Amino acid sequence: MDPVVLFFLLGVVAKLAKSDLKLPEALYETLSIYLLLAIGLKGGVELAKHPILTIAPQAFAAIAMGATLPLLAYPVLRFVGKLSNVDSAAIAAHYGSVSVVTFAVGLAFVLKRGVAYEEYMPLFVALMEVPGIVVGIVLARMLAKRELPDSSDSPGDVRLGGSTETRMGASNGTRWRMLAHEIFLGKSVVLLVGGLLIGWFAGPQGIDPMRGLFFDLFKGVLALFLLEMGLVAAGRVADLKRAGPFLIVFGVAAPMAFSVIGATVGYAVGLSLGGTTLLAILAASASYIAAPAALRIALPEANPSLSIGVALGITFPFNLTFGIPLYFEIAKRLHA
Amino acid sequence: MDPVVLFFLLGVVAKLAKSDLKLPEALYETLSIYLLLAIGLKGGVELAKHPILTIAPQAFAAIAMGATLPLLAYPVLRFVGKLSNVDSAAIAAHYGSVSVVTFAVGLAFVLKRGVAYEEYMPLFVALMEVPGIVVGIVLARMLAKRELPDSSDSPGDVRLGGSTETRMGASNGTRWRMLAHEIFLGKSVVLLVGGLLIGWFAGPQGIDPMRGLFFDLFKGVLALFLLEMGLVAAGRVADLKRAGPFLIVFGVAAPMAFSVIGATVGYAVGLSLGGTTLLAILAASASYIAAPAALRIALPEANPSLSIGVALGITFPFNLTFGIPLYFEIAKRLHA
Amino acid sequence: MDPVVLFFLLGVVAKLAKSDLKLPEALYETLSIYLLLAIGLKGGVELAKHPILTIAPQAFAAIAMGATLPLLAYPVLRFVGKLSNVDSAAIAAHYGSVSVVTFAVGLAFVLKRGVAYEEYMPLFVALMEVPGIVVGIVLARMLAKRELPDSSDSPGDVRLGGSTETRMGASNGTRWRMLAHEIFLGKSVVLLVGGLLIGWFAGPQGIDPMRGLFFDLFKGVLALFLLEMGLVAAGRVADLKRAGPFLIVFGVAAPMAFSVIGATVGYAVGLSLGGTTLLAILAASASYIAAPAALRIALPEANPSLSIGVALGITFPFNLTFGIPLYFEIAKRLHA
Amino acid sequence: MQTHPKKLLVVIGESALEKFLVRDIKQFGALGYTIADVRGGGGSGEREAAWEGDRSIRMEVVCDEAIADKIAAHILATYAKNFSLSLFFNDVSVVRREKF
Amino acid sequence: MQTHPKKLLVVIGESALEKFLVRDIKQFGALGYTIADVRGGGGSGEREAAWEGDRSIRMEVVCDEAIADKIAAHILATYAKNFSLSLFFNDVSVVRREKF
Amino acid sequence: MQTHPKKLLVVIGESALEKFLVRDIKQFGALGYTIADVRGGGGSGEREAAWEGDRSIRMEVVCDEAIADKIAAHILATYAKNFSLSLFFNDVSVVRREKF
Ligand SMILES: Nc1ncnc2c1ncn2[C@@H]1O[C@H](COP(=O)(O)O)[C@@H](O)[C@H]1O
Ligand SMILES: Nc1ncnc2c1ncn2[C@@H]1O[C@H](COP(=O)(O)O)[C@@H](O)[C@H]1O
Ligand SMILES: Nc1ncnc2c1ncn2[C@@H]1O[C@H](COP(=O)(O)O)[C@@H](O)[C@H]1O
Ligand code: NA
Ligand code: NA
Ligand code: NA
Repeated sequence: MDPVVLFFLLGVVAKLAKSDLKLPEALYETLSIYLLLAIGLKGGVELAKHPILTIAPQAFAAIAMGATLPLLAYPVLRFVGKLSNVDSAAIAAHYGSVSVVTFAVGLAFVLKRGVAYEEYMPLFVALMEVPGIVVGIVLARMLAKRELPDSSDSPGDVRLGGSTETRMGASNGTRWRMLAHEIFLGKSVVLLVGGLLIGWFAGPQGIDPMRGLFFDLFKGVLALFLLEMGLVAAGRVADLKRAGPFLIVFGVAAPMAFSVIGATVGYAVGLSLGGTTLLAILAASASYIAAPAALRIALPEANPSLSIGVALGITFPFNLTFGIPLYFEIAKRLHA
Repeated sequence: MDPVVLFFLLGVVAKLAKSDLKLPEALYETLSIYLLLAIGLKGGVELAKHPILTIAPQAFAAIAMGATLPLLAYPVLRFVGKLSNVDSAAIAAHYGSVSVVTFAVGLAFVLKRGVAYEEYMPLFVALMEVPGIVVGIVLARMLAKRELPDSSDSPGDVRLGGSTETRMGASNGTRWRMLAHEIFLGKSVVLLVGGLLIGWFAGPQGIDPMRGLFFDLFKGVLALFLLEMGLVAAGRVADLKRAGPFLIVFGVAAPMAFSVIGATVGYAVGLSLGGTTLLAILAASASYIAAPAALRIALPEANPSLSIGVALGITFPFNLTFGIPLYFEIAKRLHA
Repeated sequence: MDPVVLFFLLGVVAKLAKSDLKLPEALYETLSIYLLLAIGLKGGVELAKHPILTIAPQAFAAIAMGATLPLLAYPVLRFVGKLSNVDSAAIAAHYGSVSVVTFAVGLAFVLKRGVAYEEYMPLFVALMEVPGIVVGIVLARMLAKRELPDSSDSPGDVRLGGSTETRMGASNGTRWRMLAHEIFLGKSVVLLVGGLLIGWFAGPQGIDPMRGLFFDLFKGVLALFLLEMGLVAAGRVADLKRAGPFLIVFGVAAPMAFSVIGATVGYAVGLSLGGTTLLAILAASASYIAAPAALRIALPEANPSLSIGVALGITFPFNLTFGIPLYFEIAKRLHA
Repeated sequence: MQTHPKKLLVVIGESALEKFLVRDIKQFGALGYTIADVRGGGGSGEREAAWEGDRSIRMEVVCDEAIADKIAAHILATYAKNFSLSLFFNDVSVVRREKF
Repeated sequence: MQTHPKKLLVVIGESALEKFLVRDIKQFGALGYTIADVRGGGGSGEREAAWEGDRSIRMEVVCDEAIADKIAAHILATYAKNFSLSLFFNDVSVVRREKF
Repeated sequence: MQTHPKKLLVVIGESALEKFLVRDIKQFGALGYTIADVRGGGGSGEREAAWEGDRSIRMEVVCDEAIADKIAAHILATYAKNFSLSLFFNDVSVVRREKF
């Protein structure tokens, strides 16, 4: 297990033992801004070295996969888990999107083992943040229609905010615009994409004088952030107890299943062993920055403690500890 | 263009696109504390290597220039721009003082090109922060007298807070003391001068164990701070639209004119090509930390959105993008 | 004097001159979290290299010393200083515990002189945080009994919160549990011990990728933190003026006396010159993070401005400037 | 001092609501607002401000009673079902009545 | 708008008290609370929030008058002697009375 | 519980005013104050606390009506023209009347 994971455990233990340890909010925000920017820069610098044409089909596959995963998760949540339509869609959206920090820990894992990987992989983080969220929302709205046949709207008309015109105080058109805004201009997408573009324009030499901050400190900052995530994740356990055993099982089974899909897609589009592992990790990870923020606005009827509870309380720690080495094994089998 | 400027652009674009991206206040403050201290330390370490007697005349010239620039700016603002007496004086004060971050970007520019410069230049940043502000305030007060001939005060008596004894709830003597306090004990002067003195006393070997923080991270921290400044500067554009075209032109013309003065003075007092460029940059830059804070107290009648709007919304981005390379060219001509 | 101390002086001067300089609260917290974790990690990494059996007797001696020092301090405070029972006990507890930052400055001192030391010394910081505090509290409670013979409690029954059942709104049993919680799960113990364990498990290679953050920046972060401590310490001077000359003398005499004890114990248990110096420093230092937090809950009747005033306003600066070199001399005599 | 009665409406809720609340109170004619970052607890559990989704804000609006009523009704109808949210009214008096 | 009178109890004090105050108000039956970090000054001097021991919080509890009274009495009896602490009451009105 | 009526004066304005306001309220005889960092908007535009000049504070003073009136009059006369500033009064009741 990578030592950064020990910081996560420290956070979990401290929280469960009801320690007063608390990281200041501003530090939490600073660390997450740093990680997003640094990952973006790292990918951007590498992007400069590769022809876009090689990357394009891989990128397309990653986007398509992000958009497909929620479609697989939804029926399980809805019909096996008996969750409501919106809750199923919201959780599906989290799993369609990705966790930047899980990716970062995966990167550390791959680097430590000296496994070669496509160094532009951070690009895929940026690309896979959004599609899953959008699909989850559309799913919720389309299927809500079917469940409310008495609604005056035409069935094909996907609407945000459900049947009330004034939901969130805005008409439907405005709602979609607000949502697009929330998703594409949210902190994480702006910083990831911004970092990518800056890294791309500036290139390795341009970024070099900044590596003291953005690259040399990366692992330490990741450790600190995981300490904080441990505190937060342990605080979500109570939510999960209330939610019952299904979600707990889902939180372990879904990433395992999705990692197989991710690894298969990665292998199919020609990624190296490291790249395949990382794509498996992305598929297996569940968003807890971009998705919660967007869904709170887009699907306010969804209970955030369910989606965050399972994504942060189960899947995140599972991926950190058992998942990542497992996905590496899966990738190895494929590449064997 | 230096890649740090790309961070500024990212901030501007994010703000104009109404992204939710926001750096926590505590981070903004931390970054500015860091930059001030680091620049001070850098200068102080170098100061230890040079005889004070060589530097003294150059330092005197820098102070004199800082005190003179507002006298040039004021009539333009007052009679061409038709701004009020206090607004003219307040804006003039901003341009008499200097921008630490513009200097830092200039330093990066000079370093990148491998141009030699007087490494004690940060001393001049500290020296030039204050004089322009003081002259601006005195100007406002002296000329306010002339415009209010019915005032009971003797004409030569420069008063703070105008004609009301209770302005800001203090007598005139107290006001001057408060103001001196605000200017000389403001955050930026204390950190710059404190850093200089510590660097000077400790010398290169003393500071060496701290270079991991104060020197190696410098460029990265500057990049992050510029991201924040981009967000802030873009937020000032609305103020400027209200202020009309004169200030926009002033925000570009003044730094260009002042850079010529700065470069000429630098050349005259025997600075190297890099030093001349940096003095031109200091002359061209407008303060947005020390000056706004001091003037809010000293000239509360001045509209801060005008002075900050032009300094941060026009001059700062202009200097970052076109100004610095231009001033380098000017310095090169002089040294040719 | 180590240059980091100059940052402390800058803070003191800035505060006494009533400068507006203020570090954001979140930065203060971040820096202290960093220092605690980094010191823990440093010690843990070294711990991995040494057999526990060598260290055990030394560790036991350090704990015993931490528990004994308050017993020496209390009678002086109570009978010479004429302070109340709780105030005497509270101050004694601060001096029984240790100051992490004083230790860090001592470490820098020892490293700078290239003096060998037991690199697992940070372990002793963690071990010595708690015993002094516990002894101080027990002292206050036991001796309070004697002074209140009319109390209905049996004399041997040490009670928290004095004679009122509802003090701090909890029964005595609950109070002890709350207190144990406050002491053992307070921020500083959790981070120090957590860092130690992580460093120990991960070992040097495991921590290596994080040294950019936790080790290379250490000295610079310490400098920044000392700047903040200077601001805080100077703000405590007013408290001390009110408290009178006894405490001021105590604040200098106690660390000198305790350093002799610390050095003697260190020498006796076979520590090297550096280790002896560091143990003397630990003995001489007074806690101002863990102790104040725990005592505010455990001995709310104690006046915190006395204990913090003397610990932070007198002993801390004394140790930083004159104490540490003096304790080094003492250690040298012993090892001569 | 000559003062004028106004209503103070205090809304405490998830910080995700901030921009919607600001937009809403302006739409209903309030002339200003003040927001502080807070933490707390209530019917929907503890909100400790430990991470993004766990933050709360406290918004204060001084305005005419009629406007305060409309704002409160709108907020309750629009957000109360799906968001952690509390609100209450208070009687205050102001000097410069035209400002509020 | 149909509203119901409630009491708002505001407690300002050392942040070391936070967890005790939260525990207490729940024990006395209050259903929620809101806390902000503040600085200030009063009978026990200036508290500038410069470091741990110097921080203050402002806690707000909306509840029935009887509960507010009991909480206030308890807080004054338990903490006021040894801690920097102020409290005051305010009359507020709420819409959803069952929430408070 | 035996309580005593007092006035609560709330002043919201630019944080550059903080030290002046603290000095003023003491001069007029108030015995304490509490300050929180806030953001907001009003007649002089949005103040988002994004940088130094853009920060606002909310100051709360509990005191006798006469003192509150004097403070308010002074603040309005001294700062209101040139600074972003709002203030309002509220009726509160306190237990320990001598503290305020
Ligand atoms: N009785 C109350 N007094 C003060 N604040 C409250 C109260 N109830 C709820 N709140 C605040 O309003 C937020 C949302 O309330 P709720 O939806 O009831 O959880 C809580 O997180 C508290 O900050
Ligand atoms: N008159 C007052 N008005 C507003 N806040 C006060 C007042 N008195 C005290 N406070 C606040 O309550 C805290 C503790 O009060 P004290 O114990 O009197 O020092 C202070 O630090 C202030 O934040
Ligand atoms: N009606 C209002 N309700 C609550 N706060 C207000 C109101 N008007 C102004 N404020 C606050 O007072 C500050 C200064 O007001 P102004 O000078 O009107 O811009 C604003 O930035 C707000 O924080
Ligand atoms: Na995923
Ligand atoms: Na200038
Ligand atoms: Na000690």
